[in-house]
Amino acid sequence: MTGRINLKVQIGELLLQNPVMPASGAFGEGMDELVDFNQLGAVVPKSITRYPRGGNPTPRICETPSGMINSIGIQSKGLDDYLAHTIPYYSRYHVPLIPSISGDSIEEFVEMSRIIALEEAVAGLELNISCPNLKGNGLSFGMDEEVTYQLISEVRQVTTKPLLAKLTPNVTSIVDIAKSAVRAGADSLVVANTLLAMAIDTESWKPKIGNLMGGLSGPAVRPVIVRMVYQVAQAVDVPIIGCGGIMCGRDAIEMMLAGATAVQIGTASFLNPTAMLEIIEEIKAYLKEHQLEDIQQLIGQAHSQIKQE
Amino acid sequence: MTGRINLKVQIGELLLQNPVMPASGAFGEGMDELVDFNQLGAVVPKSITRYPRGGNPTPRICETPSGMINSIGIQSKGLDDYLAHTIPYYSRYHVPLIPSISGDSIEEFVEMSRIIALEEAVAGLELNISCPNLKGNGLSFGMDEEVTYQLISEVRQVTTKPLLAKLTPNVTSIVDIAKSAVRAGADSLVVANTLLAMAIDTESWKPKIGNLMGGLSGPAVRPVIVRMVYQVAQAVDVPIIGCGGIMCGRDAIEMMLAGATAVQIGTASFLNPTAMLEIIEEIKAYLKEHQLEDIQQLIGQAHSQIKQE
Amino acid sequence: MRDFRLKVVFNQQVSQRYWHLCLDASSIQEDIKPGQFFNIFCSDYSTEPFLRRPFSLYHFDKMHLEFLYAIKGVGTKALTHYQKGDTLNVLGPLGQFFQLPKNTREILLLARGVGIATLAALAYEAYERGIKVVGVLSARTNDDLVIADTLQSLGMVIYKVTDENKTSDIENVMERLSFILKQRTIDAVYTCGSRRLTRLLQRVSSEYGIYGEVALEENMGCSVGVCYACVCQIKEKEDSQSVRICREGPVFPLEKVLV
Amino acid sequence: MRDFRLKVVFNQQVSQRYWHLCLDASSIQEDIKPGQFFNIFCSDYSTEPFLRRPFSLYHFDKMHLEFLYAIKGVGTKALTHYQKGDTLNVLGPLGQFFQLPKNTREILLLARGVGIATLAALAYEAYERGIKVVGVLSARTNDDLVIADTLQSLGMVIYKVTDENKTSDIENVMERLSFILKQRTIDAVYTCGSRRLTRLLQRVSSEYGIYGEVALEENMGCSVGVCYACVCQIKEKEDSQSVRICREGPVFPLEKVLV
Ligand SMILES: Cc1cc2nc3c(=O)[nH]c(=O)nc-3n(C[C@H](O)[C@H](O)[C@H](O)COP(=O)(O)OP(=O)(O)OC[C@H]3O[C@@H](n4cnc5c(N)ncnc54)[C@H](O)[C@@H]3O)c2cc1C
Ligand SMILES: Cc1cc2nc3c(=O)[nH]c(=O)nc-3n(C[C@H](O)[C@H](O)[C@H](O)COP(=O)(O)OP(=O)(O)OC[C@H]3O[C@@H](n4cnc5c(N)ncnc54)[C@H](O)[C@@H]3O)c2cc1C
Ligand SMILES: Cc1cc2nc3c(=O)[nH]c(=O)nc-3n(C[C@H](O)[C@H](O)[C@H](O)COP(=O)(O)O)c2cc1C
Ligand SMILES: Cc1cc2nc3c(=O)[nH]c(=O)nc-3n(C[C@H](O)[C@H](O)[C@H](O)COP(=O)(O)O)c2cc1C
Ligand code: FES
Ligand code: FES
Repeated sequence: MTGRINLKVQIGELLLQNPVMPASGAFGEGMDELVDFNQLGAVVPKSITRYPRGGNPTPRICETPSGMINSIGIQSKGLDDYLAHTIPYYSRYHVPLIPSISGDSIEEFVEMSRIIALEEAVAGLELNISCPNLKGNGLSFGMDEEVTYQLISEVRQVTTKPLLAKLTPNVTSIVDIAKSAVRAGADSLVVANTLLAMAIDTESWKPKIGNLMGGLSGPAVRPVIVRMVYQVAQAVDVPIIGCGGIMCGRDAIEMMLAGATAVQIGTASFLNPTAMLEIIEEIKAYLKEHQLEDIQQLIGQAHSQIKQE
Repeated sequence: MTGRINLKVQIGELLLQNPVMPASGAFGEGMDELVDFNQLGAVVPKSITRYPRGGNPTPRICETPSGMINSIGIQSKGLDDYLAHTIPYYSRYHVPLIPSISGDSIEEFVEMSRIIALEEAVAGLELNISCPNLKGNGLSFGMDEEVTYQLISEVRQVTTKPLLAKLTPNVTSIVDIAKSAVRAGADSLVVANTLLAMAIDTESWKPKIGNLMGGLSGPAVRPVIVRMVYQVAQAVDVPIIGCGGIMCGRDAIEMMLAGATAVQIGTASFLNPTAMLEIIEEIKAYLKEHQLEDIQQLIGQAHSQIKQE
Repeated sequence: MRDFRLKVVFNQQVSQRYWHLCLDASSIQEDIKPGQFFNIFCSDYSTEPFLRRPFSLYHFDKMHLEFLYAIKGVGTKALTHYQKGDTLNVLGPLGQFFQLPKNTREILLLARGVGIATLAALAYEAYERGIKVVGVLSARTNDDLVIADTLQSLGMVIYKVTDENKTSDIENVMERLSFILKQRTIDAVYTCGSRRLTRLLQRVSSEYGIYGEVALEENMGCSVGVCYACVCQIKEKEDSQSVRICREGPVFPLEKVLV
Repeated sequence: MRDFRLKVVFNQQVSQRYWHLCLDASSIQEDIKPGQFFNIFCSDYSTEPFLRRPFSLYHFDKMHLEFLYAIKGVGTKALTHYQKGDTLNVLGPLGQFFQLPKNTREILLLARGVGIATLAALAYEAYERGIKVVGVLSARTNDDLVIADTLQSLGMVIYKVTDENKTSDIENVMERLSFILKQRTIDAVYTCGSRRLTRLLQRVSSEYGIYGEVALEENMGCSVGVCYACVCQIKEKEDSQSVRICREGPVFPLEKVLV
């Protein structure tokens, strides 16, 4: 053993210096005072919509046991502002920039993807086909195999840059959706967005979220997401990015053992703004402690453990 | 205000003295030293299978943030033993006995329902069409509208006793399944069983559950279940029994505000064996504090709060 | 702004609902201003809360950060468990601070409940800069007005109104404000802690043509401007615009907020 | 069996990994026997663990319940935070206890790790009833064998084997057992804490035709026999049967368990 530990992972044609990146919506410019973005595996800004959008009524978040519900409604300044400000801002950093795209229709997804992918600073695109807030009663594109297929294959036509499809966990079979996304040309799958949830205040009798329902994130959901990563890893050959409830290095490692090649960190950054950097350090320390040279040695190992028996 | 508080609720033709009953699998004879079963709204023993069954490999449970995963595999002594011992045991108590039935096929559901419903001591039947443990990769009858419809309508043929369909939350649209169950003749819906989940030990690299995956329960899942109760309450007219993560009186009230007529308590009894009795007292105290005479005044109130705005 | 790990100097109950927390701030180099806040992680010792909780500074100097907080729910309850010598993770200083316009000689503070803590920081700064302070402090009970006497003892003119004395209704507060504004030359007005009082002060300040500011509250996720949980609406010409309380706020020009 | 709320008399570290917890049991009327356990809620003061944790009694009398526990993970770590005067929810006494066959005059205990705590309760009972005790106690380090000396001081014959001394391997333990069984008239054997040692003792006890018992462990949910989380396999004639460790166990006839 040379003592050098390799944290590099490959997502499509992207080589990341380490597997840790932010989850869209829980990261942005305001964090640059706290986190050196150049230490991250990649940067994923908040999802962008075609046109400016005000977002949902407040309260937009509330907490739940070991988790939180959010329904922000993708407040955004629209694509023009994104091209004028957000992309140039992130171009300063030398880690891959992966914009997250949230369209109201397949056409909007295609249009935005085409325009954003043209930007040199953009390394890949995350397609947020899973946001449970956009349409009535929590529906999303990613709930339907066919729609998922159509959306991703149309976006595939307009760019050769890596496409990451962010799936919704609010489905009967995430494996079917995952297969559909890969067939349509997704280079990687983010598993997954938030679980549709609700909390009611027992004093006011009103929902705790202005928009009634929202997405549950945080450690409460990790066991559901680990299960999905495990299932999807058995079914597809593209790299999976595990996302949901990762709070520390051990949680990231659990996700990778289940089959994730990289991880995204959301809620953890609210509790601890330097969580991402600490997770990178904890992964390193774990590898050292277990005398592993390469993070690749972890990916999907829970599967081999089972086959061996 | 008379000072008398009414806790009675109606589930189909069953009048319950209060809305609190155990969730199947987290209740049984061993608790009689701790809990006076006659204080409960109803009793729901562990799901019964047609033939004796050994259950799954250990470890069968593990804990997760604000929750636990179980994969017991419905260990059961089979129907004959159930008729010979379990039903007579519960007949001693004068609260409605609701056996939970878990078949391997529609035919088994029908056969068991017919036989068990003949027992005079049986007040109603809970159909566990949602257990994620029985079939490969966590599938269950309740994941398919058509299968749900067929199963319940066939059981409906063999008994007039109240049928409670216990739905699975692991679906894209619980509303579609709920409607299907009601169309098929279910008198009430239990919303819901556990979320399919997994946890991996970062030392051994093995799943923490012998059977790989299992069902997530406890407060972590409550926001997901509250959302489902709310959605189902908007879509169907039969009483809903809320089940998932209720730990205290306030949690039960949240579930009722979302639209549940009664609640089932599972995991809470593991942390506090007298949780059910305390929840009944806490509901009473809440009603008193809020100067409400009748628990009916709570059911579904989150819906009216929204309409008013 | 950083996530500091600060030692508790003391954390004591000062009235039935209020606690006073003092942290050792000797490690903080940053400039701190009244109206700014810290987002505090209060769950080292208990199962809840899950998220951090935001608290404005009530008082501070080079060596100490002081907070005055009211017990509301799980978060503030958890905070009471910290004792001298314990450490707390506090992220800050965050947000925009109160502005004292040039040549200000006298200001009016209108505060309700925990809003009193937020405005107290401004009162102390004004006091140090020789600016006179008049305060109308509103709360449920007299017991909730613990710091009123402290401010009074510094020579500030403090009017207390409470629900228990039935003096906190809008009409009565309106009367006091009119009285003060007629009697004195108030250069700026500040408010925090109540929508009703904010709307009232908006009317009064525009009527009298006085500069005003308000500090707002909203549930927070990140507290550093990335999650858009904490927004409110601000008038921009004809239109209204959604801004972040943690970043563009919590202090806003009084006439601009839509409450 | 009930869920008692008991005061902590003391809770102290006795070696690097082991702690000794003593609770005021004056409110308990129930009969308690060695081998039984309590399911303890250790999360009043921390975010974890979610479930209770089972611990056998190490020692008890009318006034006290004593537990000896090793720090493993979140649950046992949380337990160390309880201090004199705090209260703990303990559900019990639970499960089946050890049987001392009639006319037993000398017993052999074979324990590993935390299993030593479980067998210690039996050692004390045997001691009080004038039954001689020979113990082979195995652990990682000598430091983990804290109670070996206590038992020795009562006149019991104790053999210590440890990983650090390389004396805990099966061959060496086997040799000790053979030696003991040849030299003495052991009427019954008991084991706890290791699958390997259980299998070894099964072989030895059947070879010598001595009655034996074993106390098993498994993750528990309810601890009162309703959830079927804690099962193990027991030989029944030709067949094997699944039984609950919390109800039919944790003590089982040695020759019956499939480990
Ligand atoms: C900028 C700012 C400065 C503040 N300064 C003070 C202060 O100096 N002193 C003081 O006593 N209080 C202050 N507050 C209010 C304080 O943050 C809340 O009282 C506290 O968060 C309540 O938490 P809880 O867990 O005790 O109550 P909970 O029962 O959890 O909640 C009670 C109420 O607090 C609100 N709340 C819950 N979570 C949050 C959150 N993450 N962010 C904001 N509000 C939330 C909810 O609307 C809820 O109705 C300030 C709030 C803000 C936004
Ligand atoms: C009947 C019985 C008697 C016991 N007596 C003692 C004793 O006297 N002294 C002592 O130190 N230990 C005793 N144990 C073991 C003790 O229960 C575990 O060491 C403890 O639960 C570990 O909890 P943890 O959170 O510290 O560790 P974790 O890190 O949570 O788990 C460590 C290991 O403990 C096991 N474990 C986790 N949860 C449970 C659970 N709910 N029930 C059982 N095991 C679990 C897991 O297999 C895991 O590998 C006994 C166990 C049983 C079943
Ligand atoms: C406040 C908030 C805002 C979010 N906004 C977005 C978003 O704009 N686009 C998106 O794809 N996911 C969004 N998410 C989901 C996260 O990216 C992530 O999938 C989810 O929070 C689960 O990860 P976590 O448990 O680590 O937070 C948001 C999450 C939170 C908490
Ligand atoms: C250990 C365990 C065993 C269970 N067994 C069954 C079962 O046999 N049949 C069933 O319908 N549900 C079973 N469940 C699910 C519960 O009935 C309930 O739906 C679920 O635990 C959610 O409620 P809770 O969060 O209050 O525990 C089981 C749950 C647990 C924790
Ligand atoms: S709290 Fe996240 S933007 Fe203000
Ligand atoms: S722990 Fe529930 S049956 Fe033993």
